[in-house]
Amino acid sequence: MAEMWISMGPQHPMTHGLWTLKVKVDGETVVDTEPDLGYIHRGVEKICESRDFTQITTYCDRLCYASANTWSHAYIYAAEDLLEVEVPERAEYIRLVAIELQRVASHLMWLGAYGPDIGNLSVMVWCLREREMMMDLLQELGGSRMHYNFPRIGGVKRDLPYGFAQRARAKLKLFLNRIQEYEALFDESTVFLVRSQGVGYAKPEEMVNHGVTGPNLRAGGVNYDIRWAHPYSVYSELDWAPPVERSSIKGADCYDRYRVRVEEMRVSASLVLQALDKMPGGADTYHEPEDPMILAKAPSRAPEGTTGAHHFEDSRGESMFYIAGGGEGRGKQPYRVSIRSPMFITIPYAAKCMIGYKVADIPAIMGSFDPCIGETDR
Amino acid sequence: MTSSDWLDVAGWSESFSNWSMDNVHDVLPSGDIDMQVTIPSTWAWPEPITMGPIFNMQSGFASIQPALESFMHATIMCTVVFGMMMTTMLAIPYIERKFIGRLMDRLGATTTLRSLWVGESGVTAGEWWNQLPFGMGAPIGWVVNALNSTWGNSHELETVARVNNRSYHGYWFLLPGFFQAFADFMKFATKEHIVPKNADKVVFEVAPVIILATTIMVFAFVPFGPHIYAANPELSLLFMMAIFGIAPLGVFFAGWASNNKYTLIGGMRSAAQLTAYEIPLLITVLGVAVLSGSFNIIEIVDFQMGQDEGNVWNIFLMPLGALLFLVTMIAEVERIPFDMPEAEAELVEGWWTEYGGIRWGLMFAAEYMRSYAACILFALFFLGGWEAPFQHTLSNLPAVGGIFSTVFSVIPGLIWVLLKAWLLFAVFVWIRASLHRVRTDQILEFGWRYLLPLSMLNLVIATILRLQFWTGGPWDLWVPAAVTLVSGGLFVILAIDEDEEALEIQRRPYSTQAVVKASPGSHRK
Amino acid sequence: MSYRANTGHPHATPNFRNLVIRPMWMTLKTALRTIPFVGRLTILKNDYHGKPATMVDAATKERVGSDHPSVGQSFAPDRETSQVMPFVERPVTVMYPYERLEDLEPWLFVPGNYNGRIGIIWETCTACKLCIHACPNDCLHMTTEVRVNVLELSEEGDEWHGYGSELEEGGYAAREKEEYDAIAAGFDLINAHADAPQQYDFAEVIEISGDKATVRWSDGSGIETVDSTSLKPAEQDIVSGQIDLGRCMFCGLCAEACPFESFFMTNEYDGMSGFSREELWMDASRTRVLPTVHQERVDMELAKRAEKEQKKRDRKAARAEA
Amino acid sequence: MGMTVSPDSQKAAAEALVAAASGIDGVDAEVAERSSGTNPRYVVVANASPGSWRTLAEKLYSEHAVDHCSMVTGIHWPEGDAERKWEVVYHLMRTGVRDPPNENGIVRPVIVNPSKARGASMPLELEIHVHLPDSTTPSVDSVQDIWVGADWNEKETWDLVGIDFDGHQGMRRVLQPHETPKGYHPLQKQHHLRYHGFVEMYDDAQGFMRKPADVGKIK
Repeated sequence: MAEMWISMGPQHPMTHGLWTLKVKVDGETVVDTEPDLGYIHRGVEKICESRDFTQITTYCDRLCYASANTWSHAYIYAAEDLLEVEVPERAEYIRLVAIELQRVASHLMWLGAYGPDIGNLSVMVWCLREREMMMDLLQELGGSRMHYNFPRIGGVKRDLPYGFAQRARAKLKLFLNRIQEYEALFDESTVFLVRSQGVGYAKPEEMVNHGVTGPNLRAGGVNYDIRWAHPYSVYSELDWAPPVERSSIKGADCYDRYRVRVEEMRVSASLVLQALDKMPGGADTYHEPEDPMILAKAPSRAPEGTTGAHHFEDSRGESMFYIAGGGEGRGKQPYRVSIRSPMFITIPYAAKCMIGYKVADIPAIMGSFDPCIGETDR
Repeated sequence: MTSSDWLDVAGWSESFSNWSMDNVHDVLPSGDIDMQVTIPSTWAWPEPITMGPIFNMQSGFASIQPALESFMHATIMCTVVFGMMMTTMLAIPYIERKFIGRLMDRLGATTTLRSLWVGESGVTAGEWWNQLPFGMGAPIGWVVNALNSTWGNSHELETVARVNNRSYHGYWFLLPGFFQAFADFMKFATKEHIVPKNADKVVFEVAPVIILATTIMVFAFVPFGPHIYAANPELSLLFMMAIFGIAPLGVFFAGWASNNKYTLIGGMRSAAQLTAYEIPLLITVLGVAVLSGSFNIIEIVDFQMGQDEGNVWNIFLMPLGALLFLVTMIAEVERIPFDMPEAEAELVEGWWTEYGGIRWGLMFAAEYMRSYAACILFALFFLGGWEAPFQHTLSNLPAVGGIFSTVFSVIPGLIWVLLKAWLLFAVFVWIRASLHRVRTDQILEFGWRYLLPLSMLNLVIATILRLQFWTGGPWDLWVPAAVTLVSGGLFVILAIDEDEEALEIQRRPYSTQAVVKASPGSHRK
Repeated sequence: MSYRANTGHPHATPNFRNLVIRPMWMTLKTALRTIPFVGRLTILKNDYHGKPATMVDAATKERVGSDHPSVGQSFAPDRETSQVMPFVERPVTVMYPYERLEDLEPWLFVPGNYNGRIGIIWETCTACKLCIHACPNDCLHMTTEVRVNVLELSEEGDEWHGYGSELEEGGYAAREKEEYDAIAAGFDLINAHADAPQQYDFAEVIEISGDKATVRWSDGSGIETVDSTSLKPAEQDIVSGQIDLGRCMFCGLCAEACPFESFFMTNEYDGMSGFSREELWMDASRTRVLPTVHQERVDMELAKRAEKEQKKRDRKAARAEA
Repeated sequence: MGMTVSPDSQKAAAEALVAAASGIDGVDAEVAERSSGTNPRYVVVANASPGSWRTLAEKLYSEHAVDHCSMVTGIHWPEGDAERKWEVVYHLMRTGVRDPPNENGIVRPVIVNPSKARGASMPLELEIHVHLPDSTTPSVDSVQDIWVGADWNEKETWDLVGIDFDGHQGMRRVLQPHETPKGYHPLQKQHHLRYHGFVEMYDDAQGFMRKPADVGKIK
């Protein structure tokens, strides 16, 4: 068979979003790949240069639409670093609850999409059924189902509603039971194991050099996690450890990346349960939205020359915001907002990892890296 | 004496066509009709020339009457079998939709705990029976509460199912959604037919014809009941398997002709997979023929029924063969887990992508027909065709036997064949809901490396059973019992219990193919 | 289902042993659980369905007591059909425009804090334009006008005299035009081609000293010092407000920015569609929220204004005596 | 317990790195104390001259195990003083990630406890500013071969901000359509967002009123 270029995308079931993967195929084996991104480049960095600091949060929700909370919180930490704001303890706990619930929802969305990538359709429906529960909880906090606009500079928009802790505990316990049902369909199905083990190898040192971080890196047997190595928020007060998968000698393959994310869902669920118990002021008390317990006073202007940067553990890797202050409106707007998208750097590496495998492995490998194109194109 | 029941469609059609042909024969004028013309001799030709026949309409007709009768009989039987197949096939998509809806728990999210809020605002789902006029619904309410308290969960704050009565879609016995497949087909028939620009036009049109024709011809040899078959040649099994194997050719044509890279890959995958699984399938079917001693499907079923002394179904004699037949048939009809040619994830629709309208609809129907044929064949080969389960033992029971035998004689064999086939299709759907898609090279490797030797082994077992342990009449009881127990035990040992020390080491094997390690720029070297 | 953490799943070796059967058994259990009475068998329960859900920690439990609705809850089993008529299947689909999910299943209500269509109480809006500046996508548009409050026109003996506001620096002032009465008397509004004669000249008050006030006339005729008795206080009022729902992303920043409790995010999710972008421009009538909907917060706001007015009046009275 | 990185050992590690980095001429580094939620964190902030940037990068990678390039940001300062018109900010990280050892065929995961990390193994964040004088084609040395992760970030920075990277193979537009005109880099300050503050009520901004181009043509 002569080698031929197949273009997979931009609308393609494998791409989980809008991008093209040009694949050079010799028969069934992949010989060369070339990703082509930028289809939904909305120019968020340019828009942010003419918006106030609180308004930018709404755009950061829409960066990666599968995990909106993690992205708006990443921006807020960088903005608080810029404006030097001290966040009250209770607000940090509420933020942790929101971030970890969002991480569980994002991983469930990934697991639901990874099933049909390899052929099993019932997992999609099961995972989305659980994600509904997480979205109910996040809707109580943020007001809508996908984009919450929940964090504010110096704290959070509103306190936990009445009965939130009870419902959260019940739903998370049910979810922790439900994971075993997914594992029966994935871990205990020879077909899945044969399709995912030994496919898409990646060594940790090579991954770090290529800028790949997050669950994809931890699948290689290294416990590097921004919440662990550079602790922020109240992660250091809770009892948890980043899940690490024991990969095969040749490096992390699709199965390890799947295992790490399933473990991470369990860790995040337990983090939320601990945070609800340890919440200063108790999870069942309620404070008015502007209460100093949940929102600190924050300056709205950043003078010329001030900068703020913060690394953040997003559900797909290390996301980061770098903000240079001193834009128009005498500093009310930033001069430059730079966004590090983990998937913008991981997708080219995943495309390289596919070389040598079969056409049928492309969705398996690309799906295991959990691409989210909203954040990739910004 | 071959098995038979009152639904003797073949006999009726035979007698009807004889009766009608005889009537035609009697209606025809019986006298000779002289159409001779004689031209008197003239100078040009000495003797007078006589031309034209003297014929008798009746005797002429009598000579061709048997051919006409068999032709009429064959047409009637073909239409009856095809019509029966198409109507009973409507149940197949219905089973798929309803069963997979529950397997995938897709019927509405009542599992989330949002229903926790039930009771807080004092709202409970309405008791629909209270809507009935004049309080007629009250007794239903009592029954509900009684049954619910015995079998149901406790009353207070019961998690609520959606009980408000909105079943204007019809109760289950009205089979809401049964004719959805029919409506879909009509929709396909009205859709536009698009031929890709520089597709291979002729092959593009021929491919669906090949697939559909061969699939329908398979049903010519599949008997639905002792007397319901379109054709019953001596070697019907051989014919049927031969025709069943032609479809991959059409699939490959379709893949090639659509001038689309994805369909090309899909077509090649399908060709490879179907050829790889044709051989184990044929050997397994050969095993069945060997065990039942004949290549005629009706005789195979009769052998299992044992000419009214009662005999054991082949599944108890050849469980390995049944499992192999199931796996190879799933691969033949390209359902998950052997779904590669039509893999959504990377090939979108595989070799179907460029077809639209009635051609796509027909090929989709052909795929369901092939699955339906596979289920019926499994029922005929292994589950004793049109014999009710335990028919012989039940009808010979001392006291109750009479009732059973009358009941079995009332129910035509066709019903049992259909029930078994639908049950088999439910197993197909169950497998579809729980397994992933195996990669093409792994399918081929699994086919050549595991299925082929296993089907050989199955053939060996069948021949040994047939030669050594078969004593002319029905099997003596210990043979099927021994075979089933041995294979059941093997299945439990092989497939159910844990292999502790393998789990201990947790050593994970590498994939079977040698892989060039992907490093940046390695492909450019 | 014990497994050693971080060392992969106990059954992760891809051999035929026990790995093809488990997923099929799990999906079959999910299906069997949905059959009404068969579904209650314990082997199908996966050791957590139907078990009581311990959702509250000890402290909350004794505080809440045993009759709280959340106490008796149990994990909902998978999809469960009706009770007695086992196969009465209620169709799952909700025929949206004709049936609503929140009517059919009252427990799936749309929560109160849902960011649906915006709702504005136009009566208490003071045209301060804070919501316009707060909106990231500039969806809110408002046209305002400087007017003299009707309370200023009351003479001495009237019932409502004395409730008008005072001239303030930085506020607006209005001076009656002399020839207004003559022109207005002869002006036929319906047939005239010119717009109606203006009654006042408006100006921004720069500073007030004693009874002199320096004002800048807004018709561009420059700054002038006039004695403040001839000036009446004026205020900026809203004429019309629109929101371009084609651009709105329902983030809720405008509702938070409004200091006067007249901007809310209702939880209505429908009725915001149109066939062109012009139809998505919703004016006051489609974004109205009646004050009675948020009666207590509107009363709170009006009480705050009245109290501020009272404080101003006491200060003036105190200044008058001193 | 979650890991608390001991602030003073992090500060010590940062100072050691700063001392080493300032050794190169044209580089002045210092430790900045930043807060993140509840824990203080010490970041190495350095200003490198365009000439010295490449040597600093190689030194950091080889000697100080700075193995991860997190982000490359390009900023355009049109009103800045003469030699600071363009700026490239590199965010690097020392992650201390090593391939897990292989004991007779089974991999033993590397579990690092950051609160016990000391000196060279302490995870650190670096922020390196490289200021460029005004020129129509500002350029910095590329670090594509040191940290491959910076490859697509450099492509994006050139694509959006217009700062070129000498020695970068396969420089192409990644986020913008391939047919974007040469020299058009949207994040430069002379390009303004048309809509914000631009009081243009409705002149058919989305073009819904305009007729499609092929109206009237026979399809």
